[in-house]
Amino acid sequence: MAQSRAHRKMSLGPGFWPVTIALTIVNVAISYVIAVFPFEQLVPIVGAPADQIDTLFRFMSVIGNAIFVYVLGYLVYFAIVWRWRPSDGPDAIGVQVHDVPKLEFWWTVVPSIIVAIIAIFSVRIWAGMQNTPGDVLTMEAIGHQFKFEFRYPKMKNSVYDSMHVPVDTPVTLNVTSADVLHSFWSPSLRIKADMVPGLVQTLRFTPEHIGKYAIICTEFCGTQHANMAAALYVDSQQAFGAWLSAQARQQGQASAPVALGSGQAAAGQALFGQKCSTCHSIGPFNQKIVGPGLGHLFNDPAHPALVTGEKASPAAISHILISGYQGPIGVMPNRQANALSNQDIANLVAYLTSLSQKKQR
Amino acid sequence: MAVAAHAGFIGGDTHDHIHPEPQGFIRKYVFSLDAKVIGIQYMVAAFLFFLISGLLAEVVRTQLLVPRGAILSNDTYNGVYSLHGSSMVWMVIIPLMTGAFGNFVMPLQIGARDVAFPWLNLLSFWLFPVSAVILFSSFLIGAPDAGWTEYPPISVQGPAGTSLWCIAIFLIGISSTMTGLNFMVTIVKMRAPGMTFTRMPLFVWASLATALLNMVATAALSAATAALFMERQFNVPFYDPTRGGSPLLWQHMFWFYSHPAVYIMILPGFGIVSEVFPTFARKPIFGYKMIAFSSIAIALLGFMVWAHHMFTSGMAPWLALPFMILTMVIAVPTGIKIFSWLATLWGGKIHFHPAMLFSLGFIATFTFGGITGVFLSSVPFDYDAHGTYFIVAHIHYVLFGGSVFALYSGLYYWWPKITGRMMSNTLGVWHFWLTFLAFNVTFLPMHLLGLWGMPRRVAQYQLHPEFQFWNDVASVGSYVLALSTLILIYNMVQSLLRGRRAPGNPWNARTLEWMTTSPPPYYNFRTIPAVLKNPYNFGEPLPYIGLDEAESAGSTHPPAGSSPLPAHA
Amino acid sequence: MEGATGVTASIEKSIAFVFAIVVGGTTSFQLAKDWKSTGLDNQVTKLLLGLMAFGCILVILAAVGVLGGV
Amino acid sequence: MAAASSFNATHEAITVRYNSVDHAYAEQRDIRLLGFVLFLISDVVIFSAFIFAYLYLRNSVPNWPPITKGGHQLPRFDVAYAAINSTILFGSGATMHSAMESWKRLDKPAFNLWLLATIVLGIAFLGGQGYEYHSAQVTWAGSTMGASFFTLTGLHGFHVFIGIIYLCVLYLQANRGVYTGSKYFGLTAGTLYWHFVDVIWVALFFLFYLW
Repeated sequence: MAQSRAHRKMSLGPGFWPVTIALTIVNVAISYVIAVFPFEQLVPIVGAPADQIDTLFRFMSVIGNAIFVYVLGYLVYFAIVWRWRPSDGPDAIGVQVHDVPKLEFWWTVVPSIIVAIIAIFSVRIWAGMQNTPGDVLTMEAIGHQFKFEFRYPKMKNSVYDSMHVPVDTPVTLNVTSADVLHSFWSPSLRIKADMVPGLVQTLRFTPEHIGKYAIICTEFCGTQHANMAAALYVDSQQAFGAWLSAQARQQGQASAPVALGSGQAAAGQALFGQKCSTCHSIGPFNQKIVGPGLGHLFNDPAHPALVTGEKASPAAISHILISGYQGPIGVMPNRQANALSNQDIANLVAYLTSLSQKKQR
Repeated sequence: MAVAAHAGFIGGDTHDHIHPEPQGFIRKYVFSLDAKVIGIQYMVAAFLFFLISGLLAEVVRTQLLVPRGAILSNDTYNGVYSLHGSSMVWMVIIPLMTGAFGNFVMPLQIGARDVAFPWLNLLSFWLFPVSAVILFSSFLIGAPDAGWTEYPPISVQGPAGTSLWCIAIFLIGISSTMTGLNFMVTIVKMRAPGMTFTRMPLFVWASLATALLNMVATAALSAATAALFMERQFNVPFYDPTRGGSPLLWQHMFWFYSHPAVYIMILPGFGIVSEVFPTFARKPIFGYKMIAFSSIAIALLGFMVWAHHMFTSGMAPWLALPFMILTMVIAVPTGIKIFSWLATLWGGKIHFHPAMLFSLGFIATFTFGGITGVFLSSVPFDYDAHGTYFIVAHIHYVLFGGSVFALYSGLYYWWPKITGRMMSNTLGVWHFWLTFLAFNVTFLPMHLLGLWGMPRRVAQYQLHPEFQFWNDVASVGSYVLALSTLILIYNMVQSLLRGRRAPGNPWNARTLEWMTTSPPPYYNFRTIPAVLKNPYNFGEPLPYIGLDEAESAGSTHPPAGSSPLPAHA
Repeated sequence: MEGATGVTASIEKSIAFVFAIVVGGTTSFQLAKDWKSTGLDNQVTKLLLGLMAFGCILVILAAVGVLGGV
Repeated sequence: MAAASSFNATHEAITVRYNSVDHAYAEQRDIRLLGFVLFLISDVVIFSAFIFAYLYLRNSVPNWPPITKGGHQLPRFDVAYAAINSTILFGSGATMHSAMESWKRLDKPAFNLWLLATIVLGIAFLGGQGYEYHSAQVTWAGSTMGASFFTLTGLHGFHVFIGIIYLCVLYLQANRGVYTGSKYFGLTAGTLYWHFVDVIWVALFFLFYLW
């Protein structure tokens, strides 16, 4: 008792109030910087609810920064001011204070209020995200190893690797997965949902700014997880309409038979470099990257038949390119996934055939 | 003194030790029953694994030097970071926190001769290197690649080593459960006479809270890994959605353990800091009861927040809210601790020993990590940051900036007690500053990278070459971090070889472990002392009676004009 | 396994009913006798005996068809 | 002086604590008992985790028993048979309790009889389980129902098996005079363990057969 009374009479220590004022000034300055920091220029935003999440982030950053600056500031200041000096003698002890109940009360209550405010703010934004009105465009995103598939209503076939949405239109995106866990994230949307096989999750957003944005898989999904990405295009209403009809035209064309004779080996080689070489080498069958090497399709003793068991022939190769492959060796996406037109397929077949012939000579 | 005459009666003598002192090398140092030896065994083994997993971390940082990935194939890289995470959590931090310091310090601090079940303790320890060897040997048959969380279904299809991962984690889980049980009984039943709960040192309080978590939560991990193993090896459907299972089931079971596990990894660290601060500030710990109470509060709340790791996973959306609010509530007891430590500094006579420096650094980095933790608990923000490098940054701020800094602090603090030798303070100070700076250089940029769009667990970022600069900064920081560890190793080696002999109580500390020789004798205390008061009242006589005079020589307080604290660096 | 039907099931249920009455009665009697005992082991034993008596009630309910009927 | 009076109080408490002749055994017994109860609690958590898995899997499909890919619904487990088997296990709990009471009354022959009865009933239960496994129409790897059923009842059966071995050891030890007077912690632990195994079955019986 006597001790604590004595302590009450003591000052808070040299420089306590100036330091407090200085820390407060630093805090205000940093808060201002946080408030005006153009974060949306580093990672551009698509539209709601990204703007609200940025506001929440700014708000929490201001509070978190204030707490951190005070804690760190007093830590350094106390450590300097109350350091032991040789003149104190080896047995010097500090002020023997055990408790200041009032202080402890306040530093329990004030943080409780602060987290309550953050919680209320978060819940409000969360509730707003649940109630976005209007399902003007409802579409699906499906995760595959290692591609994003997008399905639009009224469109027969899926689109791979790029997602187009019209500006100023509320989008309801149902996400799921065809194989393992993936996650649909666009840093510019500020929201994500795991793509879980057998489960559909819904993301709602309203794009407001025309442009191209990134879509990234953030849940580990296998060897090529790092390269699983897609592009999100926010188009003007007209451009979106044009894109839709172009898709419909392309899909109509895709159902026509492939004219194998029209293939150009040189064009096929360029295409192979873009689309195939991440998984296939042009070495012998056993020179695998993900799938087998394709350089000796017709004459490799390790490769008497295609992985499908058929004898290698231009028609059989084009069949694999069209339908994809799923079996003990692995998975190869189909033509939609690889965005291959009829001409592309013909070119690739011509190129692969020419490789084997070169080796034979 | 009359008190001394009672001593033999009060505590009994060395003959009432639980088991007789073993003879022979094997029984003394290999299959020892002595908690102190087991603690040192934990320390040596876990430090070795720390170096191995640290090396794996350097491999990760080297790979990410260039966008296409510098040295490894994607598959190898996935194995490397998975083993880095798994072994840092289960083979390094948890064994060091509970196994090493818990075993060495806790029985001494409560004035016991050993833990309650020495044989169980022996078994707990030997399961640990066995499981570590199993874990690391998974590299030979294809290391697990789905990270330390091993989410199915990818882990069900994963490389053969994933099954070894299941076995290793199952075994270390059993070991943790047994340690928790052992410590719980030890602390509840074996305190020295007079040591009421409110007279226990704060490290003991932290160990008690940790023991509760270890005992209850770890059992859930054992069940989850057993089920994953059965699914992989015997095709039993638990997690595979095509056969009626649920991937989310694993996430619930895994996080029901692994969230409390973060508190298993940090609560003993809180205890260490709470011991170091009073000793080197020469002040009682501020708000003893609140710190002790908040440890228990954190442990209990820790059971109720696991699903905050699953906001984006596909739970019923409204479920996120209670988990968010409970998670934020944990910030309050944690804040109480931080403010209490700050208040302990106020009015002190602070000695900048390396142990103190690491505790001060702990406050700085852990507060930062705690604040980003509150950010992440906010559901809308988590929708953005989940699964990115922001998470990587956060977890390293709390597990490296928190747990490992606390472990370093404890190492410098108890090293003389454990080895009987003093370490070089100068090297310790260098070690601290290099570690502290390099740590921040390594992990601070990761917050930015995460929000910018870099997901975690990527072997390449060739789609975003603009991430390269900050990745390179982080990698350079990590190399300096590795170098700083070499200073620590050199310091330990030179201390063991030619360090000054440590007195029983080199820091004039007041908890019981300093009231015996350094290193302590086999039986800890010749006579078990009786405890009269809370240990942290500097300026008062020591609150122990019945201590053996020879053992505690030089530690009665204050020894006028003798053994000053070590000079400043 | 598919439940036995008809007469077999009735006989099985009658046996279970009688057994459960006997065991449940014994357990309840033992519980009543130990009711005032103290100490950690006895407290735990009482809790477990109580739950076992509850198990017998479940069996009785199953035998008379209140629970477990399809 | 405050310190002196507090010392006297402490001193008295210590005197009481060490007054009993058998205090060392009593203390060891308390320590082991607490440890054993905590072990049972952590065992409860393991069962709870698997039960949680069962409830979760059950809750994630519209029908239970689940419908297989072929479109036919799996059969329910046989309640009547399991009810008899349950009473056998519960009965073994009652005999175990009687054995312990006989021991406390120093009635060695009754103790032996009750303990043997417990062992026989335990074996009978395991046999019944074995028959049920043998004639089961679901398989461990075939469905989530089979997975949770065989995992949980298998884990429980393993506990019963360990319990039977433990009881046999206790029988031998008790008749070799390992336990005397008030020093019979092994028997206390065995009883607690056996009751615990019975009570776990209450939960499993309800979850798999009655619900």
